Formats: sequence, C-alpha cells, structure tokens
Amino acid sequence: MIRDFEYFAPKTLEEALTLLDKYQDNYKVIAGGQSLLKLMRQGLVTPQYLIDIKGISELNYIKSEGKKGLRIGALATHRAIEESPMMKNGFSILAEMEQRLAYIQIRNWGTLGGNLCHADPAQDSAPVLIVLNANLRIASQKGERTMAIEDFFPDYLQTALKPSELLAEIQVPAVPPHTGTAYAKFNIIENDLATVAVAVSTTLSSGADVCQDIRIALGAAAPTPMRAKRAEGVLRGKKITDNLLTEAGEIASAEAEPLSDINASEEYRRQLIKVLVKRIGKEALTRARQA
Amino acid sequence: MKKELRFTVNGEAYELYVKPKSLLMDVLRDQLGLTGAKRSCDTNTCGTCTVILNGMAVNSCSILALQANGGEVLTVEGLAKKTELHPLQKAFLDYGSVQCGFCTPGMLMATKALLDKNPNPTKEQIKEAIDANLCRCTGYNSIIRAVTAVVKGEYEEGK
Amino acid sequence: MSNYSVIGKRVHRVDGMEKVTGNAKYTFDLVLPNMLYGKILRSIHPHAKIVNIDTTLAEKMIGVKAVVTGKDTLGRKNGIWRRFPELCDEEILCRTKVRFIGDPVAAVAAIDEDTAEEACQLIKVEYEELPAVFDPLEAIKEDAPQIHEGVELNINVTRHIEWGDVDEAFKHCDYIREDRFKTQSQHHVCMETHDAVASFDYNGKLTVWTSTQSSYFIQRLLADMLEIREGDIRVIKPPTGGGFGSKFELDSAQFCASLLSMKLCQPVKIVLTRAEEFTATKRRTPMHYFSKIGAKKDGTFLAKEVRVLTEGGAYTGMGATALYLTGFFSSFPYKYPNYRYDGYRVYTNTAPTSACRGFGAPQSTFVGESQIDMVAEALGIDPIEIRRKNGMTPNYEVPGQAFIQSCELHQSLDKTEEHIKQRGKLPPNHGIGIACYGFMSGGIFNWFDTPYAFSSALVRINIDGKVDLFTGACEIGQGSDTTLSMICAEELGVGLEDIRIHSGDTGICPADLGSWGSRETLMNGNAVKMAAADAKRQLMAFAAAKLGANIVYDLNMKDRWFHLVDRPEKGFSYYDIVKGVIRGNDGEAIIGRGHYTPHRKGMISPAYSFGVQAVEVEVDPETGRYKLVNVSTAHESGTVINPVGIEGQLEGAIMMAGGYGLCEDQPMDKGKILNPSFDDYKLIRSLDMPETKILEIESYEPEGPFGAKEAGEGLTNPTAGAIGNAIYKAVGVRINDLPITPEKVFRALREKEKQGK
Amino acid sequence: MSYQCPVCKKVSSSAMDLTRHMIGRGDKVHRDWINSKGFKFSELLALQFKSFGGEGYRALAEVIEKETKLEG
Repeated sequence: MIRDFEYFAPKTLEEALTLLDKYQDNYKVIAGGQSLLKLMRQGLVTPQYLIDIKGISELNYIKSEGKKGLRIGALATHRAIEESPMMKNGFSILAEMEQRLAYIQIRNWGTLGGNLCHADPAQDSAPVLIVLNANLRIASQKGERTMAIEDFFPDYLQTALKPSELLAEIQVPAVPPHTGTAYAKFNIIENDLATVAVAVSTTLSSGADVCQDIRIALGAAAPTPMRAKRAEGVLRGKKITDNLLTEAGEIASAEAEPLSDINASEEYRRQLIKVLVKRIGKEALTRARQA
Repeated sequence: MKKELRFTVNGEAYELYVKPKSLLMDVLRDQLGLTGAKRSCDTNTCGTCTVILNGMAVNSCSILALQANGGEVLTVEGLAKKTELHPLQKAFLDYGSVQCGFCTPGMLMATKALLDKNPNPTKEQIKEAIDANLCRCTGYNSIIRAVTAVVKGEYEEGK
Repeated sequence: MSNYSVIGKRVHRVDGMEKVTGNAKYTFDLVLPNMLYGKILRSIHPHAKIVNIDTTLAEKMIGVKAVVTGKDTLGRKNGIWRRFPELCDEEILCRTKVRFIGDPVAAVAAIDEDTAEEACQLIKVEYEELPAVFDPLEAIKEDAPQIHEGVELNINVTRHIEWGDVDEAFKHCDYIREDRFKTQSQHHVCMETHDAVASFDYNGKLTVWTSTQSSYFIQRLLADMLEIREGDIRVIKPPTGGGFGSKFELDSAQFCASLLSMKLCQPVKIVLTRAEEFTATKRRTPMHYFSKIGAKKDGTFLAKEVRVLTEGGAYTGMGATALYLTGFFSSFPYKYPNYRYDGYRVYTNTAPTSACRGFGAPQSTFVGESQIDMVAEALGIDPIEIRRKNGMTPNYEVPGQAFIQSCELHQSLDKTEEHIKQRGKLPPNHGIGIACYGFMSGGIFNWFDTPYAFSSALVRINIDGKVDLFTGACEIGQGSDTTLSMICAEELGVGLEDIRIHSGDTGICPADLGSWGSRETLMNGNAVKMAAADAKRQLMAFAAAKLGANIVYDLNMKDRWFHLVDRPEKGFSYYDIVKGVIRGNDGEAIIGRGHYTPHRKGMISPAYSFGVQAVEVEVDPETGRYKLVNVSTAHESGTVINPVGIEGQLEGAIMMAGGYGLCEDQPMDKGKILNPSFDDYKLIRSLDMPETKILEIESYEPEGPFGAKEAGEGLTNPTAGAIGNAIYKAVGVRINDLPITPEKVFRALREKEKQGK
Repeated sequence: MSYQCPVCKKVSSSAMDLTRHMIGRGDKVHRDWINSKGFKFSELLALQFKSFGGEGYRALAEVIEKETKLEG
C-alpha cells in the first residue's frame, strides 16, 4: 500500500531545486518511477513529499556535441536513448545496453537519470557509462558540480547526491579513435536483471595493435558498480592475446566482491565474471580493430 | 489533497480529481470503470496492466495517474471501432492467442503499440514487444503467430 | 477424414469476443453496490501458539466495518478429502496455533483496500513461538516438533502400490541401478490471483463469485465450514484467470470474505496480492525420490521399486492424491511386470503443497525418464528403442490398478524418431533428449464423498432452436466451454452458434466435480453428449412420426436438417421440428439430461493420454547456461475435438514445464519463501520461449466422447526429464535435482573435468 | 507361507511385505512393536530415502520372519 504524500510537479529545474531545498531530506524525487513506485507499494519507501520531475522538459534531451561528445538529460528515457540516431560509432554500446534493459514498457517511461539514482548494483547502465568515462552534472540551488560516474555510488543502493541535489545530466565524452566497447550481462531469463554484468572499453594505439587504454566495469559483482582496475593493469600497454584476456578475467573475478543469493552463489558469480571479462574483452578488442 | 487530472482516454476528455498516490491503473479501473487493464504482480513485472500512453506501451500500475496529466491514453476498450474488431483482436481469436484471457488486454496493447511504430517488425521484435507480458496459458507462440499474420496483411480492411 | 460438422474444426473460443475486447468481467473486476474490501492478516512465524489476538485498535479505525479471527469461526477443520476426517486439518482462520508463515489469523473488512491493510497492521497478535521443522527428513525424527496433534512423526499419509514379486524379479535382472532424485517446489502462477466476492443477505443466503476450478467443491466446503445448507450457497464462477491445480480447494479469500459478509450482510471482496499468492497459497509438492530399476541385457524392464518422501507443508490439501499419483505414474507409461511403490507424505512448517498441473506426474516422469536414459546408455541401447521395447500398448492392464484402452505410444515414438532424424547432425554443445509420458483423463477417486454424478449436464432447446447448455464444468482458460459446446452441437446436429453455454454457476448448473485432473473433455464431455442425445431423441421421435417413413429407414439430424440417412433431401428443418415438439409438449421446452460417473474402470481413470516429447538444448560449457532451442511433442489425446484448444494446451504446458525444468523454484529460509515476486521467481518469457512443434498422432478412445481424451496436464510431465536427457547428450553431465539451473550444470561440468584429470 | 501383523493382525504373503505394512502404518502401536525389537522406527523410515537397498527393511524383515510366521 502506498502511503499518502504531498505531491509537487515542478515544470522547471529552478522550481524543482527550490522545492528540494525547501524540504531537505523528507522528500523523494520521482522521475519515471519504474523502481521507486515498486518500493513505495511495498511500503519500503514512505516519503512525506514526492517531487515529480518527469515533466521538466529542459532535462529531457539527447545532444551530440561533436568533440565534446554526448550530453544526455537525466530525464531522457531508456527507449529514447535506445532509438536515438546519435547512438552510433563509439556510442552504439549505449543503445545495445538499453535494448537489453528490462522491458519495453519500462524503457518507455523509465529514465536514465532515475535508473542511475536508484543505484542498484545490478543495473545495466552504470558499467557501460563507467567504461565510457561518463561524468554527471549535479545541480542544486547552491550551484552545480560534476563528478565522474565512478564516484557516484558510495554504497549499496546509495548515491553521492547530497540533500537538495538533483542529477541533471549525463555527459559522455567523445570516444577516442581505435576504441572498441562491448557489454554483456548474464541472466537465466533474457533481459532480466543481471546476475553479473561486464562492460569493457579498449583503445588501441594507432598503427600498433597495442592496448593504449582499457576500462573494465562490473555490475552485480559488488555492493556497487565497480571498476576492475587490477584486471585492466594486466592488459594496458600490452598486445592483447587470448591468454592475457583469460588472465585478466581471473584477476577481475578475484578483485570482485560478489554476494551469494538465490540467483547465484558467490563462487558461480566469480566464474561468470571470469568468462564474461574474457569474452567481452575480446569483443571490445575486435571492435577496436574495426574502429 | 486530491488533485485535478485532465487527460483523454480512448478519445474522451476527462477532468477528474485523484489522490496523488493513485496509480494510472487505479484511476482507469476504479474511476472510469475500464477494467480491461489488470493487476497481477504489484512489482512492475507482468505487463497485464499495459495501456498505451502518448503512443507508448506502459505499465499503468507503475505510473502515477497525475503523471498522465495532459496525456492521451488508449486502453483495450478503445481498440475496437464500436463493433468492428481491431485486426489484432481478430487475429488473436483466429490463432487461439487467448486462453484464460487475463493477460490478453496487455498483450493486445503491447503489440498494438509495436505495430503503430513499426508495421513490419521481425519475429524477434514481436517477441521483444511482449517480453514484459507474462502469460501462463499460451506459451506466447500463438500470440506471435497472430501478430505475424496481421503484419502479413491477413487482416487489412475489407479482407 | 471425419464426417463431423463441428468437432475437429478450427473455431473461435466461445468466450473469445469478451476476452479480446476487455469486456470479460473476472472476479477481480467485480464491484457490487455497498461492497467492502477485505484483507487477511497472516502468521509471521512458521510454528507458534496464538496466545492472544487484540483487534480493538483495528476495530476502532475509521472505515473499518468488521474484524474476524478464529474465534468467529465454528472451529471446523476444512479439507477436500472429506471422506477422511483425519485429513481435514485446515481451520483457514487459525484458532490456537499457526503452522506456516502465511497461515491466516485474522481478516478485516473496510471501505477500501488501503484502510483494510492498515487495520491489519493494527491487530496485535501475541505468539508463543514453537520449534519448527522444514525438512521432511527431519520432520520424521522422534524428537521433531509435532505439527498436528496426534500425528506422530508428522506422517500425514502413506501410500503403497505393488504388483508382481519385485524382490524375486531383481534376482533375475542383468542390470540394476539405483538413483536418488530431488524435485522442487513450483508455484501455479495463475495470472489472476485467488479472489472472491461474497455477499450474504438478510434471508441467510450466501452468494460467492470466485475464481475457481470447481464451484461445486467451494459450495460444499463452505456449507461444511459455515453450517449453511448447500442450497443456500450459490457459487458463481466468472471468467477465471487460470487455475493449474491451485483453485479447487476452499481458500482464505473465499472463506474470509464469506465470514466477513455474514457479519455485515454486505458484499465483501478479497483479492490476494501476488506476494500472498506466492507465500500463502498451495504449491507443487517437492519430493525426495529413490528409484531402483532392473532390466535384462536386451533392455526389457523386469522390476522397479520406488520410494518417495514428500514435503507436505502445513496441511493435507490435495497432497494425498499427489502422493498416490506420483506412485502410480512412476510406472508410466511402461509395462513393468513387477513394481513396488512406498510413498510417505510428511507435515512440515512450510506452505502447504498440493495439486499442481500434472499432479505428481511431472516429478515421477522427470525421475523415470532420466533413469531410463541411464539404463539405455549402460546397456548400449538407443533411448527410443528401449522405450519402444517396454512401452504400453492398447488394451494393457496395469495389474490391480488400471486398464488402458487406447494407447498410441509407439506411433508417437515413431513420429519422434522421424523428427530427430530430420534434424540431422547437431551443432556442437547441442543435444536432443526425449521423454515419454502419459496422464489420466479425470480421476475415479471419490475422497470428496460426493453423492452426485462426477459430471452432469442439462440441455434446453428453446422455441427458436437456440440451445442452452447448463453444466458445472469450469472454464478456467483451458477451453472447456468451447469444447463442450462443440460436443453438444455435434451430437445434436446443430451449429456451434446455436449453443449458449452456462457453466460453473451452482445456482443454475447441475453439480460437477469441476476442472482438475484433466477430466472435463472426457467426463463432462460424456455428460454433455448424453444430454444432447436425450434432447435429440425427443426431436427424432416427433420427426419420425411426422415423416411417416418406413420403419426400416434410418433417420438422422445433421446441420439442422432432419432426414432419411439414405435420402438426405427428404426431411424437415430443425427449427420446424423444435416448434412442433414444444407445441406437442403442451408448451414445455425440450430438456435433455446427461451425467457420467466411471464404473468398473480401475482405480485411477477411465482413459489415459500418451505422448513423447523431444527437447533440443544448446549448452554454454563455460557457464552452464543453456537455451531451449526446440520442443517437439507427439501428444496422443484421442479424437481432437478442438484443435486450437489442444495447440494452446500444448505450447502453454511447455512454458510451465520448461520453467519447472530450468528455473522455477521456491527457495526458503526457515520456512520463509525467499522469492515471492516476479522479480525473483523466474518465469519463461517470450524471448526465452523455444520453437514448438506438434507431431500429429491419430487415435481413438472408446470411453471418450467421439473418441476424445485428456490433453491438459499430461503435457506438463515430459519436459523436465527431456531437458535433463538433452543436456546429458549435449555435454555429458546429468543433474538429478530440479530445477536444472545453469549453476548446477556448470558445477557438474567442473566435476567431470576433475575426474577426467 | 503367510505372516500376520502382531499389532493389527493384517496377514501378508511375505515377511518383507509385512515389514512394509508395519513401517507404512507408522502409528504408535506399530512403532512401539518395532522399537521394542531394538529398532528405531524413524531411522528405519529415513533410511528408505537415504540409503539404497533398504537395509532397514531387511533387518526388520528377518525379525518378522522369525516372529510372525503363521503355521500351515
């Protein structure tokens, strides 16, 4: 049963920030609400004030700014991103990820910003945005700040948002040349929440077939989305071989901190990380060579 | 504490007063008597409450009614033109895509939304369009056959 | 082909129009004037004494109209095995003790659902926790907590089946193997949860609209529990969103709504949430299986011995029947000359286990078909060949148990073999596994102790020739309204559009046991056919007299035309005959009566379906994840009355049985079900659904209407076993406990690797 | 050869069959008789699902063979 709350539907960012400032931490912000309403119906979240930002059109956009890359308003829906013509070249991975995120009904109403703020470690969007090196623009009445998405998830189901702050924009820098990106999640039922998810972005030095830079991100492998930095170390600066990828997979699976739950044991999750890092690393490499 | 909700449902304009916590599904079912959209899961995971909002298939159990303010809603009750069935409805009958029927309204609206946007979907796209919609009776394949038949034009007007 | 005019044709469901337009009004959709909404408060402990229930705060709450607890009941114990009082063990509203997490302790009626739910939270229940037991192997120990007074070692029921001399036979076997298996729980997952609208009026009459598989059972059980005359209770079954075995016992929504309504003389509606549905309604029975089988070198089965211990949960429900059927179907569909089964059902402090589509047979088929593949491999015999060698044939008697009339198992095996050959060489990590199965066409047992015929029907022909068909059969999505209307139309010689069916309303329909055990087509079908024939006879008599034809001529009616069989052009229109007969009957409408109760048909069922299923899987050896690629089924169900209906049953069963094999389970921690939502309870969705193929089989069942038999539950039986066999074929590992999750496959593969080294 | 249940007088064709009858009944009187012979009923029962070959049955059957055989 949903508890009663006081409802506000600001039409501008300014109005929204004023309300957030006024109600400090007795409020909850709702965008698409595809996760939030579920929690509210179960009585797990019972806000006194509900601030509905879904109608703030100035936060609903997808812009391509050439060298600066992509700028995605926090209220852009998953479906809009999935179908956007701007999701090409290095960004097509975003569309691929979105297409496997839950179901069309949910993608139609749910927003990327809302998905990130729900901060579920098993969510699809975080690992991909982490390997794409995305930044988040956070707004409040006191002003704006940006932070790397990597730092956005301090703990399980928690974000770095301070009271009265709002996630306004996701900034995805242009993908460097010779870069390949790939994403995959493991689940028993297609499009279900990930048992384990892996995203990899590989940049090859021009000419030589050497790994100039690599980013590996894991979902559902720890209380928060995480980078597998030690695994990256294995590959960075080297010519990537199957053996190296296998080694990277083993190291990634060692540095992860997966839990045991009804979907999979910790041990099995580690095995899945091992396999997926190897496979997705290879996929990213192939794409980098084609890029 | 009730708030005004103005929207159109199946072409009719409505002005209602609803509690902020009312879900779109509740308003459609309890206030407008449109009981086609069902509730089966409480967790946004079964698709039986699917309606079309502003041209998109959505789960009406996971949208606040007030979020539909100013919007256009189509429910299964608005699918047929008076007594003339929509091609999808005819196909569902012909291909045995209906058994207990509890998921049928959601299935119809999900596939309607698909065909409105994409008149020639692949089989994979049809499967994807109903992936949110659980059905314990049919095993989905007869529904996929029905939609495919509509796509092939078996149900164009006059046929 | 047949010369039938209605049956065997591809027709629209008679309830299809209402369903595709959203017009169909389910119990879930019903709203009555002055109606209240109820909620049920349930136990949070697996086993506890109820010391006190304080409802004062809840009663004081604005909007709350009534609160009931066990004290407001007559203290009767409910059970569907009415013939055996010791197995009627469920109070529904607990008075002194709760036995599982979810056991109802109180119910509230209020002006809306939210108020009722809040009121439930205001009810203070004082519990004294008792030690609880969850594992049947623990529950049978001397020092285990006793769950039901006087039931020692928590043994609820035992079943024993035996024929031949098993011990002697094993001595003559060339090959014997013994294996242990475990099967899990599965939930029915009806899309419409359990719900009811009860309305008790000032004349003391109770009307209940509810989503049920048997309106007659609910009527009778309510009469027992509430001490109201059967005739003063009317149970109406609106369109129903699925049953699958979960909806023919009296449930908490029906009982609590009725009780609350009786306190207020106001309609009360209760709808279970999905979480309640998962945690507080019954489920498929988990079983510990020990199976020993012995064969000759050539693959002939000589003997089989099976022992089963089932997790009963807190109450009996239909568990006793599941225990018996799993024992019987462990011998199916093969000719074991010597067979022995010992089954024990044990109470535990978990959600009760009961009937679920397949009724004990999915468990036994998974075990039996897995083990037969192991035997075949050990003896170097082809899996199809060994099944051919031992498979049942027409007119076979299962000693002391059952008599099989029609049986096209061998035809099904041939078709399946063809199909596999056509598939040709498989890609790496693919495998095709097969499983044989069979099922009953309705049970013969009468533990319910009904004085009525198992099935009954009434046909009334009105002056304009429109036929009203009244039957207690319950349309729950499986298509009985359509199939029975087709049978009625065919027998009468009219069109399907001439029939209007009225079903599942105890106020106007003759009693019928309802829709479970795959009984409707055969049992109710026979009753409908008999009623139609009775009405037709009255028309024929009049027509014969009117025609004044020579006595040697045969008369018939077909497509609404009475005629001489030899000279079809000579006759009258059906409509004229109907008018004539009613006039001749002094204006009384034409009434036909029919009923069916199996006699001298063995102990299980009057007829059995048979079939073979081939499942192709693709396994990822690194993760153990596998994909169901294709499922092809040769199902033999006698004459096909409603082809569209059979396709639906067949493909739908694969969704449910595939899930049973792959992912559906209800893991628990100290009696608490850990996945009570669709987030965590995994179900096959459209993207996971395999290609399905139907291999058509010709057959005819003498006992069935127009030769028809079961096509509902049997199809749930083979899939899990076929999946297990397919995975073995693909990557060489065998999983003996369901569900066969990717993680289990992965672990087995790693084990195999270790041993390889 | 026939054997009679010392508790409820059921007659069986073999000691093994009578053994199953007595374990199968599982009520107090049958249990007490079995336990009085130095067996632990619940262990015999549990054995049926844990160990193969039903050693429990056989051991009890030997006792029954001796003690419940009917003459003639």
